[in-house]
Amino acid sequence: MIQLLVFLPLITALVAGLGGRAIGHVPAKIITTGGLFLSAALSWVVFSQFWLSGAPATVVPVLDWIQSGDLDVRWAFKVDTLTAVMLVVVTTVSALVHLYSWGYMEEDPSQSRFFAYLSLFTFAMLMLVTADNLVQMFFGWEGVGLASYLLIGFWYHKPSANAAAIKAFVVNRVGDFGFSLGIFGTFLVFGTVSIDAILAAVPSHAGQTFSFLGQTVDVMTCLCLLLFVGAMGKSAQLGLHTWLPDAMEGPTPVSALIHAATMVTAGVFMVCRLSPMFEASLTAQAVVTYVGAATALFAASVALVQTDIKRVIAYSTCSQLGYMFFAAGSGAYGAAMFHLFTHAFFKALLFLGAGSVIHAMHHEQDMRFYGGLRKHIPITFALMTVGTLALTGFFFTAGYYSKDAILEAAFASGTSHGQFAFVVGAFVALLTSFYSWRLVFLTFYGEPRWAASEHIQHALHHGHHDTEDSTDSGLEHDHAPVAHSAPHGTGGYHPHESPASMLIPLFVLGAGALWAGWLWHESFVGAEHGAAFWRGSLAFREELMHAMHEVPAWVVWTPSVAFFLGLLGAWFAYLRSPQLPARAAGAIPALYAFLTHKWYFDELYDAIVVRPSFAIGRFLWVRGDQQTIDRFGPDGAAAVVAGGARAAGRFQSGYVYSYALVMLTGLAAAAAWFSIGTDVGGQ
Amino acid sequence: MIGLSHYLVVSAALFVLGVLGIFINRKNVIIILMSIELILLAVNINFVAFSAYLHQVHGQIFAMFVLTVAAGEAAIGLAILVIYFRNRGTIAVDDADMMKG
Amino acid sequence: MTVAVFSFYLFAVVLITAAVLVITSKNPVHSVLWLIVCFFNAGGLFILLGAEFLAMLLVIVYVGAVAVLFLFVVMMLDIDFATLRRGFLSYLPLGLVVAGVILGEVLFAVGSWVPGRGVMMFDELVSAPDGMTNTQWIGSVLYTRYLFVFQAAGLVLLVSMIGAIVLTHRQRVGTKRQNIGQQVARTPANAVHPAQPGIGQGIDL
Amino acid sequence: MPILSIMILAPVLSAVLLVALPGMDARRARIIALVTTVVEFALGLIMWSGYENAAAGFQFVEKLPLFAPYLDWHLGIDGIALMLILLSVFLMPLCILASWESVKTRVPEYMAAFLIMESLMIGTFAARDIFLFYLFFEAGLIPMFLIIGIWGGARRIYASYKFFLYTLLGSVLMLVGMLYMVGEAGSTDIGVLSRWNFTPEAQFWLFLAFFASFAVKMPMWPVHTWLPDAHVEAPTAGSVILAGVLLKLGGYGFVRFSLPMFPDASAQLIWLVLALSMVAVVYTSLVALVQNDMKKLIAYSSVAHMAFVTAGLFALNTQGIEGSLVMMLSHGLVSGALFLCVGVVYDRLHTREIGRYGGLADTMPRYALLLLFFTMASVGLPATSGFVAEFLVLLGLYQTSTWATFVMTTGIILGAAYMLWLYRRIAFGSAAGDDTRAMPDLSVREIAILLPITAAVLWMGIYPKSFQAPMKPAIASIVARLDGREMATLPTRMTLTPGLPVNLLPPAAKAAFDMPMAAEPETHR
Amino acid sequence: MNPTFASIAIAGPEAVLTAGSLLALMLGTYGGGDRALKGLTWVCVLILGIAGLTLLDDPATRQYAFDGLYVADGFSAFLKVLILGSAAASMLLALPYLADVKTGRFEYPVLLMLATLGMCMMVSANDMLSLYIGLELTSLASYVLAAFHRGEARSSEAGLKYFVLGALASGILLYGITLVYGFAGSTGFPVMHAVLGAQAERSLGVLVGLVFIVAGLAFKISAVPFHMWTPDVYEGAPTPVAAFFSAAPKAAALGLLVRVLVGAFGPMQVDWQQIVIFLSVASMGLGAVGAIGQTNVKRLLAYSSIANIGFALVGLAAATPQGIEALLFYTAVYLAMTLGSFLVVLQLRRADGAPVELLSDLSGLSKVRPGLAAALAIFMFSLAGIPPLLGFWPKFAVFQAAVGAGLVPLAIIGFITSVVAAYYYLRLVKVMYFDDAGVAVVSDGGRTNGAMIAAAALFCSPIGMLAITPLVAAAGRAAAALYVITG
Repeated sequence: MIQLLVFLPLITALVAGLGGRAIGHVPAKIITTGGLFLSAALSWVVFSQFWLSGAPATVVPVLDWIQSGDLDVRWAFKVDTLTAVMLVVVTTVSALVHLYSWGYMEEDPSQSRFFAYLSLFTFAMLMLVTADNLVQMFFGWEGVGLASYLLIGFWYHKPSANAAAIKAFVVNRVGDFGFSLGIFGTFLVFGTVSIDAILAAVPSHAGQTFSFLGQTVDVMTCLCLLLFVGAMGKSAQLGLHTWLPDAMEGPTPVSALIHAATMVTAGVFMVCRLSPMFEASLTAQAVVTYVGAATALFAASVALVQTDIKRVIAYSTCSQLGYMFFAAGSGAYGAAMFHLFTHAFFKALLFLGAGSVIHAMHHEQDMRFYGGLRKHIPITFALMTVGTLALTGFFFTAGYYSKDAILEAAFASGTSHGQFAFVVGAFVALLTSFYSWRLVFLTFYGEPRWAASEHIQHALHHGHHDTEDSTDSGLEHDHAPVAHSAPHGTGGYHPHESPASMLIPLFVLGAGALWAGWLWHESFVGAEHGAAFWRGSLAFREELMHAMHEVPAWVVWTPSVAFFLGLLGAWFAYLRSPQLPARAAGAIPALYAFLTHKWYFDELYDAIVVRPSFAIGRFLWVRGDQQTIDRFGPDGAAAVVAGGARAAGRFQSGYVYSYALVMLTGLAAAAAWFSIGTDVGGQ
Repeated sequence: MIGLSHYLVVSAALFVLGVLGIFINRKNVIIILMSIELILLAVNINFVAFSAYLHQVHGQIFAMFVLTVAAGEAAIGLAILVIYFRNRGTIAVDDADMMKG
Repeated sequence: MTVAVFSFYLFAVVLITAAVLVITSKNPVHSVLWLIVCFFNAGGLFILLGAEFLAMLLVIVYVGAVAVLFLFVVMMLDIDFATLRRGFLSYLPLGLVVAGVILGEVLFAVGSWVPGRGVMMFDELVSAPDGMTNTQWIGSVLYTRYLFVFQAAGLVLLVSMIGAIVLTHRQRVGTKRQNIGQQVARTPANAVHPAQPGIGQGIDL
Repeated sequence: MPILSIMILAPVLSAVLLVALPGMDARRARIIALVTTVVEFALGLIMWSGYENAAAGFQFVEKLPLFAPYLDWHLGIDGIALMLILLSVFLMPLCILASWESVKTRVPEYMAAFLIMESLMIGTFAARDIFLFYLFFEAGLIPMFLIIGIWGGARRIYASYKFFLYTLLGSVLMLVGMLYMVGEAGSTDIGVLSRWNFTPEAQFWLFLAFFASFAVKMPMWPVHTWLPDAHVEAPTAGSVILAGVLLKLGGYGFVRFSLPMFPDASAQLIWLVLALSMVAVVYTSLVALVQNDMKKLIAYSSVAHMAFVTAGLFALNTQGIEGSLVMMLSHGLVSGALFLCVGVVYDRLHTREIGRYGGLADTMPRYALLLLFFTMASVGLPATSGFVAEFLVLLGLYQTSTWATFVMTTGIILGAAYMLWLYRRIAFGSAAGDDTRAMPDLSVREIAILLPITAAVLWMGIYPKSFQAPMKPAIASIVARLDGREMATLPTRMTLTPGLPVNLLPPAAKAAFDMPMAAEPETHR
Repeated sequence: MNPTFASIAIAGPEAVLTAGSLLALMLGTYGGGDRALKGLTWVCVLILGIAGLTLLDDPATRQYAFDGLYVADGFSAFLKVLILGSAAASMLLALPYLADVKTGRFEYPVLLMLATLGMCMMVSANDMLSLYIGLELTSLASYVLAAFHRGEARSSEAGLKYFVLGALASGILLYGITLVYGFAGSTGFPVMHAVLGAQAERSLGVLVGLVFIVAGLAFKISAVPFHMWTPDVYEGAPTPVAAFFSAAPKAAALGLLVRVLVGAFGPMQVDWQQIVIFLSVASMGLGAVGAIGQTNVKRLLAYSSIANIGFALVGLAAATPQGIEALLFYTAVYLAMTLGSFLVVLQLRRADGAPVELLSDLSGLSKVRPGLAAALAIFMFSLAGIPPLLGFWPKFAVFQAAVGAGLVPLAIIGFITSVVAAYYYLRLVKVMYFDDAGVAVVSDGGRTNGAMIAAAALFCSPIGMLAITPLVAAAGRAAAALYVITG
């Protein structure tokens, strides 16, 4: 069953990708979507086995892979509760996104390729979550990276999309750099890459030291941190986050699937999967917590000022991933997974909802050109609101349970980094609420401001809606703002609601956003049921879960207060006195610029990594290869020889007396050699 | 008392003069040919002197053959010189540089 | 004995002086003449060494043949002696250095002359064994022990003869010579050469 | 059946026929060459099927004292040689096919040169006599020189000379070393020499002599500059052979000679090799990043990949060596394929300048897909052969030096950067001109060239066991030979301290940890 | 038997050649003169063949003749085979050329044969006297041959230069001989060996004498710095003569040098090794470097011969039987390579009928005459010492000997210079194969030359490697013979 579940997407991807041209779009879409729904159904079966009937964890071997010396890596599927949770998340969201894309990608000329990529991604993600060993996990890890690269760059005519795709891949490679070193180190220490074997051996290696880059370091800390670098890359944590906002260049369903629900959570999954290792190193946990908290704060602060609807959600994702990490760092792996689980629903919902908005607004993504859309696309509006409620943690929505659990766990962990994370988390909750509602208000309330959008203008002038081709318009048309826009906003444009294929997934996800938390919170983070649910598939600290439920009341209420404050603030700033944000930005321009420039990370990286790389490369090529190595090496030798040839030619003057002179000089020199150099004695 | 070394010194001087004659001279090939004769003369003096002091005839025989060969050599050398002159109208050493490098 | 010493120095000094003049004379004719002086004095030295036969040979062969040959060539080649004078000494310094070094080495070598172990080296000159004259002594071995080289020397002379002829012998254009080979090889077929010259054209003979 | 001799001599005979038979035209020459190479491949497969994976030592051994007293006609293969021979005979028909239309002048000679090249490559790998090896090793220069010089690009003369003289200079030192070794050991048999214990000092010099040759052949930094020139100027198939097989001769040489014959020196000099490899990876990757010529970019990437090979070999452990060998096979396939891909577009547009392309994903979708695949294989995506290789190399290297691993691993980042940058500029965006837009997609012939490589790359990536299994006994014997040699003290040997946390160690021992390892004389064995 | 007759029997080749050359001279003079050149040449080749046949019953032991002036042993026999063979080839290859440039004079084969006789005497010399006479016989004939194209200024200039410098070299050689004679009391090699062997210390006089002798002989093999005549003479002399110069006299002079150094100066090995090493290094280096700028094929081949002599001397520098064996092997292969190269050059004419001399005349040859181009490419790669061409193996052999004798640095230098030398050999290949056809080249030359080219190319090609075993065995026997009394 698990084989079918995992390989079905691969098979459908190959069929659709290689044969898409031959069989046509619709069959390709049917095959891929059908395959995914089948996988999703199977996933739910697997999940229910673990959830309801407590099936044992199993490992299903498939094939030998790499064997060399002590190293023995096999293709194998590890199925336990953690995997089952991820299977459900991945296949469900993926299936829904496939369905959604029927509508969203309706008119794209290469949609079968798109579906193939989606399925390919799903396959890679499934390989990742079912990995029995670190190498196979790495395979999935890179596979999702590849799919992400392909999907971000799906519209490869757009230079920005290409750049974003490369950026995503390369930044992820930086993470993989750490991950690989982690794997190598793990193999060195444990002599195996099998996850089960590693986790079983963790206690015997705790506290050991080894030498790394000349430093003597604690084994577990070092390994965990190296692996965590990989997680940071994939999960866009602070420092390696820069690719995620740019990844929004991809089609929106991709953002929902990859850059919200599944791939970016792989880092969290990895930390949870290897949680016994992290448990063995306090330092590593602290680092995870701090990084997570910092990311949460950073992303939320940047999200405050973004104007692109997808970017707001992307930063939100980044921020929520920070939550998951600091939950894991605080020891509440269950809570991290729980948030991952619920987040998948509501963030996918938000993205797909945003997609629906964008679809309606003819691919305009800038919220400044939205406004008043709730009357035109009411279903989308409703579901977006549901998603926002869940994200911001309104009572009894999915986000309410998971975020509360995280904050309480952080508070309850009793460590200083946990406390810190709690404070940051609470503040971030406030920010989250603010920017999320800001998004809703800007989009769906107020007056329409569409006319200034050139996408809309384009649609109006060319008289066609809903073409994905219009993404090209940015290239083909002048970006200058349209001068003759109607003052009262609509410009005569009539957005309309998305087709059913797009709305159905929204409904399903909306249901998840509303009730997934309520339904499963006992299993994921309940002190009693939790251990039975996870059954050792992650480090489940029961005492922490108990402590979590006994935190002071103000701690419990903090997120809700933050929710309301944020909501209020957003209402005040964007509905009641809409001129306020501009004035605020004018009042503190430095902070505003700092935020709009995303803390200057891109500029910094560009200045210290990207441009120097090219400059050094050019320097090495010209100065190194051409002007040093070649000049003093082969070309230099050739020049020396040529000089010798000229000198020899000069001696060969053609004059017989000079020839005689050379001969006699040679004779004299040889005789002198013996006269002087030899100890000659008579008899 | 005249000893072996006296002859050897004379011969050495003659040899070096012959050598010198070859590259001191830039204008006339004939003098080069004569210098060669000087060298061979020096050789012969050596042979004869050694022969005498070793009380052997071998050196003298050798010197005799050197004389013979030198005569032949001179003939060939002059023949070459003649055709060279015919071709070029000069026997200056400086002009013999058609081939170099 | 003093006569011998005196003669040696006389011959030696004249020899060296003449050799210097051979290579420095501006006129090649003078050089040839100085060369003849050298040969005579070398012959004198040979006589002092008891090698009369060689001394005679030197005078007869060299003075009589070789030097005359030189002279002949010098006179025959119509050389413009005036142009030959230019740039005479420009090469001297380097040449002198090298020559000086060689001279030094050779003198150094002969200065400490000792024969090899087991080689009899006499301090004084002795005459040929068994009362033979120098010429007899040479004659006694030349056609026996040295037959091989003697014959080979003949070949050397043959080669130089052939060489000189090959190089310098010219068949002058316009002189009629008898070619026996051609005459013998002549056949009726190549004797008659029928030709049908066109109007106004000659025949090429 | 003397299958190795047949494999070596058959192409030569065929080549002689090509140039000697009267009335040979281009079409016939192509067909004869193709048939010959396909037959060679079939023979290679027969050999593979007949090869006993588990058996140690050499198989298919042939020995004839044809050239006494200097050398014997002594052939035989172990798993390593088998795999490299298979690589050669696999690539060869593809090269012939790749030149099918692009080479128009002097076709019989061209095909003959390639056939001779094939014979020499097989000979190099199959030689069991050290001088026979040298013979084949060096002889390869001649056909390659002619291939570059006659059928090459604009600067072909410079490139062919540089290639020839550079590699020749490298290998003459090795020859001196070989002469010495044979003088010492009194045998030209590689097997005997591999077991011979030279004195450490002799090993040191011999190692350097061999290193000079193999480093140039690899090529290692800083003697790599001939490679970009040679690649750029060579015709497509020439580049394929150069990158696919000829570069492997250096690595093969290290495995066959340096490691088993000079184990002590190898262990002592790993710092040298690792340092050069580290520099090479970073240096050439950065240089590759700024190239505007496709072939040059791939050539520089080859240098970086070869640095992985050397680093893996000199990890001196099973994983490292095995990884290096897989890397050699993998790189042979992948870079060969990349050069073939360049050749495909070069045939259409006659320029290698990257800026002249663009948007091929639109105009040549099948091409773009295959190019993407090979790009990813080059980058080392798991499930392609490149990953298995890189992973094993780095894993092995990690046990020897973390510093080296740390630096080398940055290669995977940079590699991704330059390869994707290349891919983006060629395949993405929009066409640079009308001529670019008008380029037709892959023909059946071109697909037939690239698909087998694709299959092989995937096979090697997913189930590398088929390729690794024959090599294992040979690698085991090399590792056994290296076992226990006194290794140079690297600043960062990876050593695991026993169970005690460092803060529980006695102060003295703790101090020892803080000291730079280089100061400790050879405590790490 | 009369000792003289016995001696003549031992000196079979010389006797045949003497009689033969006189016969040929007669035939030439009275039998049709220059028109009979072709027939006369074949007669001479036949005589050389007969001379070679007399070597067949050469007994394994060493034999002296003419009161110890002459020696016949395996060493001399080996070299005589090479000399006679290459002399015969040199005669034949000249035929089309001489006919073409209208200097087809019957003296050419006669002089060549006399020179060959001198060379045979050289390699059989057992005394400085016979050495000198043999050497001069060869030299005088060579001077004449160099100037043979007497109507051409370059030829006569070549003859003049060759003569002047050759005479100087002879003088130096003789002066050295006198010094050694005075020391050893004899010019016979065995006596010299014995006297020098009995010596505890080294006498400066003998050392200087040794230096002079080696210098004189080095001129004949054109080892640097006594090589200066070589490029000019090769360029100026008629091409077949240059071919001859590059072949047989080199073998003879090398053999002579070996014989003198090992046979006479064996006890002074330490000293002459140093000189030989110097000569070898200098020759290899200058031969390689000097050729680079050349545009004339003959000049280029002249430098090539200098370099090759340097490589051959590496074997002598090793001063072991193995080294001598390698030197002989080297010489044998070198003769084939150089004669082959000259043969190809001789085979070609420019469109205007002039002989090919410049490198640029060969441009694009591979398209016009693929067979000849391939042959020349084989010779070039072989001269460059690229395996598997046969030319690699003698290099290999000499360096093996050098390494065996502990001269590793010499081997390294040698190999590096061989790389430099490869540059200009490659240039010829480049001109023929990479460049576009320049001046049209036509082929002219008899079928004999074509057959010789084919044979030489086959010999130098990898197939020639099958000849390694017998050739090396013969060279080994020859080298061993040299060491019979001295060893």
